[in-house]
Amino acid sequence: MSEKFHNILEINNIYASYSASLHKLEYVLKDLSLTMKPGECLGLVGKSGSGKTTLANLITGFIKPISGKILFRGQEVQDLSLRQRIRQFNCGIQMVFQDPYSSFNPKMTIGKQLMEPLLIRKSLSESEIETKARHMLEQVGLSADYFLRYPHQLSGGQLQRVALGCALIVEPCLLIADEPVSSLDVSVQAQVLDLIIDLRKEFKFSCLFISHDLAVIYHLCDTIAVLNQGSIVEQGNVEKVFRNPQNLYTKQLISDAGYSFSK
Amino acid sequence: GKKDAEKDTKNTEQTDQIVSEDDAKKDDGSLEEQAEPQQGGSVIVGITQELDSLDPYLAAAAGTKEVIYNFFDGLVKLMPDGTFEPALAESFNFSDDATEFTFKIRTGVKFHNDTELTIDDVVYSLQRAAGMLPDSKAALIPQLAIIESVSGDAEAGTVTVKLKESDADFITYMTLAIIPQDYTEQAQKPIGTGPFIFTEYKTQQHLKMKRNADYWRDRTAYLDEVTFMIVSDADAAIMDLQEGNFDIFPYLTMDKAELLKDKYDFIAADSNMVQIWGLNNQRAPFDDPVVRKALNMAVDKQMLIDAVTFGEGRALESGMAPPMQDYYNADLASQYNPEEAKKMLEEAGYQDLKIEITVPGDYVIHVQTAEVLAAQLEQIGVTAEVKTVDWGTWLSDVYMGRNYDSTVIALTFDYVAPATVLRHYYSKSDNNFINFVNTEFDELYESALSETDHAKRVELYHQMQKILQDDAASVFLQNPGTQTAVIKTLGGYTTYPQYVQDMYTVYYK
Amino acid sequence: MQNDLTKSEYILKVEHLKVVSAQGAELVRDVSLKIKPGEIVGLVGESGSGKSISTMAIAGILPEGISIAQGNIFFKGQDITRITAQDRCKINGNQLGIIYQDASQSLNPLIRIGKQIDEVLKIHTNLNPKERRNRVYGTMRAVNLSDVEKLAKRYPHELSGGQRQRVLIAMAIINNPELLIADEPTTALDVSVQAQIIELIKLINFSRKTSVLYISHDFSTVKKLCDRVYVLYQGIPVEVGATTQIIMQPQHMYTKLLLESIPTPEKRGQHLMIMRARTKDYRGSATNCLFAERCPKVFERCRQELPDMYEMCDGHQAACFLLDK
Amino acid sequence: MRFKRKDKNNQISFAPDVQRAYYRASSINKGAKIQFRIGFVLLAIPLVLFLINIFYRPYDTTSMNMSERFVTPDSKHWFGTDNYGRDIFTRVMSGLPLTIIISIGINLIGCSSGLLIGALSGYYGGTVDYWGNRISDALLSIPAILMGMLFVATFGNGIWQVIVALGIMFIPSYMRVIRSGFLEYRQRNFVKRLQLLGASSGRIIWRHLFPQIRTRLMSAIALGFANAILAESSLSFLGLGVPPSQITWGRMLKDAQGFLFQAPWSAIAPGLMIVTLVLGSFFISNGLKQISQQRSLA
Amino acid sequence: MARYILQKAGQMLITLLLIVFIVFIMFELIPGNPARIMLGMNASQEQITALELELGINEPLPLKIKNYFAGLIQGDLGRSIRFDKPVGELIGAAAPTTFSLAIYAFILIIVLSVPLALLAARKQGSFFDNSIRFVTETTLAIPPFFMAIILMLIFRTTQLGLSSGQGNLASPGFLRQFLMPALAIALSRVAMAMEFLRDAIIEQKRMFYTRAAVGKGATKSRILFFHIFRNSLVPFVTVLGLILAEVFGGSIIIEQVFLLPGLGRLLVTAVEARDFPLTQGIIILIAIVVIVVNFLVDLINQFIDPRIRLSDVKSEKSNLWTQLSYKLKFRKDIKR
Ligand SMILES: Nc1ncnc2c1ncn2[C@@H]1O[C@H](COP(=O)(O)OP(=O)(O)OP(=O)(O)O)[C@@H](O)[C@H]1O
Ligand SMILES: Nc1ncnc2c1ncn2[C@@H]1O[C@H](COP(=O)(O)OP(=O)(O)OP(=O)(O)O)[C@@H](O)[C@H]1O
Ligand SMILES: [Mg+2]
Ligand SMILES: [Mg+2]
Repeated sequence: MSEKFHNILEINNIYASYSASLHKLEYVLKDLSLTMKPGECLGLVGKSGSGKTTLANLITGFIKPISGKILFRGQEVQDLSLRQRIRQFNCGIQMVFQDPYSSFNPKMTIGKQLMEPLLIRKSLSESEIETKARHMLEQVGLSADYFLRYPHQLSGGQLQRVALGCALIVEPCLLIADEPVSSLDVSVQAQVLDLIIDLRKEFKFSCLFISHDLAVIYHLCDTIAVLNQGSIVEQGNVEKVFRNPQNLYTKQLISDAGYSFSK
Repeated sequence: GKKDAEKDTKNTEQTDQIVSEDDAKKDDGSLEEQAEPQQGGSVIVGITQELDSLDPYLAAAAGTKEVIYNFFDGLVKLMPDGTFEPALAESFNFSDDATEFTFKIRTGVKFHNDTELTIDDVVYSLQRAAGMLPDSKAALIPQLAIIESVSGDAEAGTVTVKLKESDADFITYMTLAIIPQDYTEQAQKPIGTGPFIFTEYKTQQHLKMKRNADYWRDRTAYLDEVTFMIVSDADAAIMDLQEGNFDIFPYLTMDKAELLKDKYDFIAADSNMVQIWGLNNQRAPFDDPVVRKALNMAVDKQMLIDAVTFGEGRALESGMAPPMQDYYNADLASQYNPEEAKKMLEEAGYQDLKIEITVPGDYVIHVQTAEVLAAQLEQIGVTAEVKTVDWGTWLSDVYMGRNYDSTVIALTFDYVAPATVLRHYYSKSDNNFINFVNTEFDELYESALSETDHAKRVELYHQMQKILQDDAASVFLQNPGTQTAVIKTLGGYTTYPQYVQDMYTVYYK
Repeated sequence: MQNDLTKSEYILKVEHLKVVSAQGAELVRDVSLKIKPGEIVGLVGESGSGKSISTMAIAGILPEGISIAQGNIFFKGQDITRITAQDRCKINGNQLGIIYQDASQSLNPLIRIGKQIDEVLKIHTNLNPKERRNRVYGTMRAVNLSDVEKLAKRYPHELSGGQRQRVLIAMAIINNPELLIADEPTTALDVSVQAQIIELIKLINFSRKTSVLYISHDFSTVKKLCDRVYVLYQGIPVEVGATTQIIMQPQHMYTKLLLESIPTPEKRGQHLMIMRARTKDYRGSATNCLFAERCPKVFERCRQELPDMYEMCDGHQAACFLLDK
Repeated sequence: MRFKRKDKNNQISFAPDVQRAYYRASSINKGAKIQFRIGFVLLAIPLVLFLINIFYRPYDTTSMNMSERFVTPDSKHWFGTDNYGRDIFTRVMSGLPLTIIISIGINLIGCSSGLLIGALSGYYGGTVDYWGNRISDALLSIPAILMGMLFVATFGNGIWQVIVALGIMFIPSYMRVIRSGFLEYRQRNFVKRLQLLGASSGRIIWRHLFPQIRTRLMSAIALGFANAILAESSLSFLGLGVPPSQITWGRMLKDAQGFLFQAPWSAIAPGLMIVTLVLGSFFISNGLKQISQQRSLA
Repeated sequence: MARYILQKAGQMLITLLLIVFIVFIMFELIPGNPARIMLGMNASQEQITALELELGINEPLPLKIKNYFAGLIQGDLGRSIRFDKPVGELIGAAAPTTFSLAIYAFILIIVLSVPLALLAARKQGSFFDNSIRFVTETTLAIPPFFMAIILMLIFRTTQLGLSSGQGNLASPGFLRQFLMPALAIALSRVAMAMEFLRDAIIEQKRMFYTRAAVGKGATKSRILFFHIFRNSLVPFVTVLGLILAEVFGGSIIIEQVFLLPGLGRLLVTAVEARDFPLTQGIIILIAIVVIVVNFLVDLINQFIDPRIRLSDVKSEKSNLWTQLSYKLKFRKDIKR
């Protein structure tokens, strides 16, 4: 990776809205700025409806901002369509969603779906792709007999692991995880978190981790960004922010979660 | 050969029988007529066509004409036996070369709007129909296009019509409705001098008329009110017929008579139809007279009549229909001989002949005829594919475009003029849709038009019919008889050689 | 009422409850639990362990094809497993209030929420409309909903998740029930709302002396709220005890591992998981320790017998052969 | 079916969350099976008749026999004879293939065009969807008779004219089924995931979205098959059906209408055949519908 | 709301334009000359030319379309060729019959299907459920015209009794007179309506909030009427709307069989006569009915289910125009 850019992702003064009518334009995101260094894991917290998913969609290109700039690897991408971004960055951004069940084609085996990303790009032969996919399945901690199973035969945690595999098989430089563990129960959540820690060591991707669970963020992330009413109110090193929150809203959030760093 | 002869005699016998049966019925009718006609009452008549314009000159559909007939009188009136009697004209006479006709107009006749019939009205009517009014674009009644001038003489009470060329049939056209001058609402509320007065018309539902109490003849109509109910077809109305809800229902087939004979009398009438299997004379293989002849011999007309019209039809051997009285050439013999037909085709080198019969699907009788024909042709090794098209398409593709193999259709005539039937075979005619070309026929046709002597005309027409048979212009099938159901309490229903529903003569017994 | 209470010491006593589906799968295998008046009892267990099904069995609203195969449920001394629909109507909503797991699915989307809360009063009391309205508003305020007049006229989809959950709570407590069952009332809500709802349940328990059965898969909230906890694994309680006992000294291997998989500040960046992942969902009847396949300390006996509850000290019990010394 | 994944020792090998759907589904499944069974039995009746007809045909279907017209049903003519003395039983037996060919043709056209329009408007939404909907609205407002007449009048009446005309009329309903399915699934996260991976729209539509609606579509096709038979008979009633030389049940029924009082049996045989075939398809469609419902729960 | 109506009106206009063009093109393609059809076989070429001139049917297509729209804007649907009457008048005469019949049949459908659906949904898969469904599906499987004829035969209804009546809701004895045709229309559709309602009720029964209502202590009947029934109405109303639009368009076959002077029969006559203005007029009316009924269904559904938003704003999102205007609007916002 040639480091021509300082930040892998840089978002400057972004505005975004869903409403079609000009007369009552409601901004979901207002004047939002955010930076992310290569290799960093950024935790994004915020209340439900504060615009976390919207931000993720902006970065991936599913929706376009009304104004503002998004720089990915030093290049402006806010005006590029999804297709153009893919052409330019070659699947540079991948995403893992909250609901593991809707993230998979229910009529296709897990193996096929793991192979699909590589099949789309047609760079390898089919047998090579299959070995790669099987290897990836192993890496996410599932035995080979899951290769031929259908999504409904897997539990949520297992599916979420496959989803990680699907995203990482194309070797993205940025992974966006939109509440990947929120729908899982504690023990399964622990499995997925462990997996992410392992995979990050191996693949060295940057990660935007969205969650409303501060404990998870604290466990996993290097830096944290707090989203409130459409803009980032605080961003910084996780430890620092948790120990010494500057923003009132952040303080409230941390005390609600019951974090007390008396040390 | 022998078999044929037998069959032949059978056929003629049968026709005779039918004729005699008819006579018997007519006798019955006259017997019943002695039963005292009652004044008053109302009847419901079923008709199977939507009406179009009610203006007698603009009305195009036959179904409309037969209804509005009751509102109007012509200068002459067609009688059941095909002769003409003076009506609004007290008398008429014409020049020997049949180019000038003079009518003496009856006085004291009133239109439904209480104005009196004048010479001007008659002149106006004729001029309007002939397209001679200043604002008219063409003759509304095409047969009248030959009128050169119409002049009225108020003093003498006469109207004189001059023709561009002689036309012996001209008098038949003078059944033309006479309408009041400058009345503009004829299309909505027709006004004439007829025995019935228009009262109400609702599209898709009914047309109602009431008795004209001021009628000029010695008696008014018997019935007080007549309603013509519009139904989509006889099959759909069968339930009502069984319940006796209609008093009169024309154009039924014989099989229905079986079902309804408890409640209805059935009055048979010759229809003014010549059903033919028209062969496109310019298309292979029908351009070969041998093929046409063979096909003529292959068709068992009696079986066809049995199957389609339930025996109520007369097999034809040429293009004229029996109701044309003298003009009909009854001497032509049947040619049915399938073995011979098969042989002829084989000898001429036609093997596995495949032909197409295009029929208007709206007319069940033609479709069924085509089906029966196809079945009969199968026996002489000809495969016929029946193709149905809708009426509008048939008219433009088959009739006008002449783009077809063969078709089954009935040629009808609005006037009892033999020329209107045989016109279809005159090579210069627009209506020669079978593309028949025979110079001899053309000559005969032209001379018959100007011939005023009845006997000579009859002879000419007989010759023409012979040519049609000999040359196998097409396959002439039948003159289908139609049945009119008349409820048993009614009497006096009269049939004419023309499509009309004359309510003037109908009465309650 | 007083009579009923004196008759039995427990407001709710479930004995050997077994719930099966039409196909014969055992969804709840052998659940026994007791709740004293005024007590808050927690029921913890992973997803699919049969928490919600047990609740439905208590309320008599099991879905089609699922039925109680065995066991009794005593509500204030009365066995309510086989009572008529009419008797059931008298208990539900009146003496027994339930907060359902999924608030968005538990409210009729076509009825204004005011009306839905009001319905409980309409069924069980004969107050006049005005009194009812006042009480509805009062209860809504009691659950910390603001601007209640306006809110009452809204439809469920017009509320936020937190508001919906509170509406459900209002619905459950409006008739001052003696027992409140709260089935994971805080999952799917964000942290700040979660904290508020926990406070609210505490308050209700405190002010109205309502017993609470609090169901969750998350120890962090249970810790704050409950007096006693039952840990459920695959339809069988594996450990019971006072909350502090269980959190401080978990005895069953499952409880231990479960507690360890919660991310805490101390474990930042380290692996959480020692417990093997569950691969199969076994729904036949239990003949051995169901946790055996995942237990790091499994030994022969675990695979052959079903362990009983072993009591350690007052009320702290666990079903593990390791305790059978 | 798919959901039989319960082995002997009662092990079900999938996750608890999904199990819920399974239990719900398996109770419906029983109903679906019954529906299929009835459906196939009903469909088998005309089919068996047709098979018999291939090997044994008691009478000729076309040759006419005036002496035996309107024979009431007896041991010689099981369903009697028609107005030309043709054996109705024989004709009914041989009427099956054309009836089915027409029905299949109609659905082929309706389904393939509906699939194209529906898939595009469901997947792309927006302007494409807007125009897709306008076209289907317009088609819905145009009566089938006009369409039938257009084709029959322009090209004469034949089998393919009927097929094309009715096929066009069948487009909107297919379009709706497919569009709603695509609308539902294109919002799923897996589509988003594929888009992020750079999958082409064609690939997503065909390889990923289409399989999702396959059962639903099959149910619609079974229903469409039944409706096409009915539509063909209605068109025949209006005189726009197949030509008289071709035997379909709709045509036979129409022909029998004229003799309903003399020979009611001539209508009963083709009528019954239509009802059996259509009812059979209905049942199969219902069965498929249930399966697709239970799938969508999973 | 106003916005929604405007949007719907726009859609309607576009659909109408599309339909008018389709019909124009169809009439260009269909062979058949209205003048010849009216005058019949015996007419001469001159006569036909004269009539064509009179009717103005030989004009080139663009001119025809132009004239038609010019008339349409003034609310003039033209003059029927076949009947020689203004199209508006003809439609005005035929529509009441069709509409009254449609409403009658519609009421029958509701009256029959609601109780049946409730009974069938009581226990899914029960004998009663299955037999009701079998019977209704059988009615659906019978070709409509055959069904009409069978009904006529069974009840020995005659058509004259029908068509002699004034044929609309206002006339006395309408209910008795029109029972058979209305039933013939209704029967095949009862199955459809019932099936939808039944499925919806069964689905609602499975919903968790229904069980939650039991948890409140509500009685069975209360749950059925207060919770289940209302919630199942949306699909039912939608299918009823479809049915209503369909029968409002005139049931050609039923009108043909029962000889009713309605739009369907008028349409058949019009098409057979290649009566272009009349056909166009009827189809425009049918289209308007379809669209208006759709609109009503949306409105009612929104009333029943507040979650349904009238204007589906989201689908317009990708519209380029909105994208552009965002930017414009945004500039303004910034400056403020
Ligand atoms: N497709 C959409 N159309 C219109 N509004 C939307 C759409 N998606 C989201 N919104 C609105 O935008 C706002 C932000 O939504 P978003 O999904 O980004 O929140 P979030 O932080 O991801 O919430 P959660 O934690 O619940 O996932 C919300 O108010 C939501 O109602
Ligand atoms: N309607 C149902 N039909 C059949 N089985 C069901 C149904 N609902 C739940 N189950 C099964 O019953 C078991 C227990 O489910 P239950 O809902 O009680 O779990 P839970 O402990 O509440 O889980 P969660 O934490 O996810 O709410 C699961 O295996 C589940 O698959
Ligand atoms: Mg989100
Ligand atoms: Mg639960």
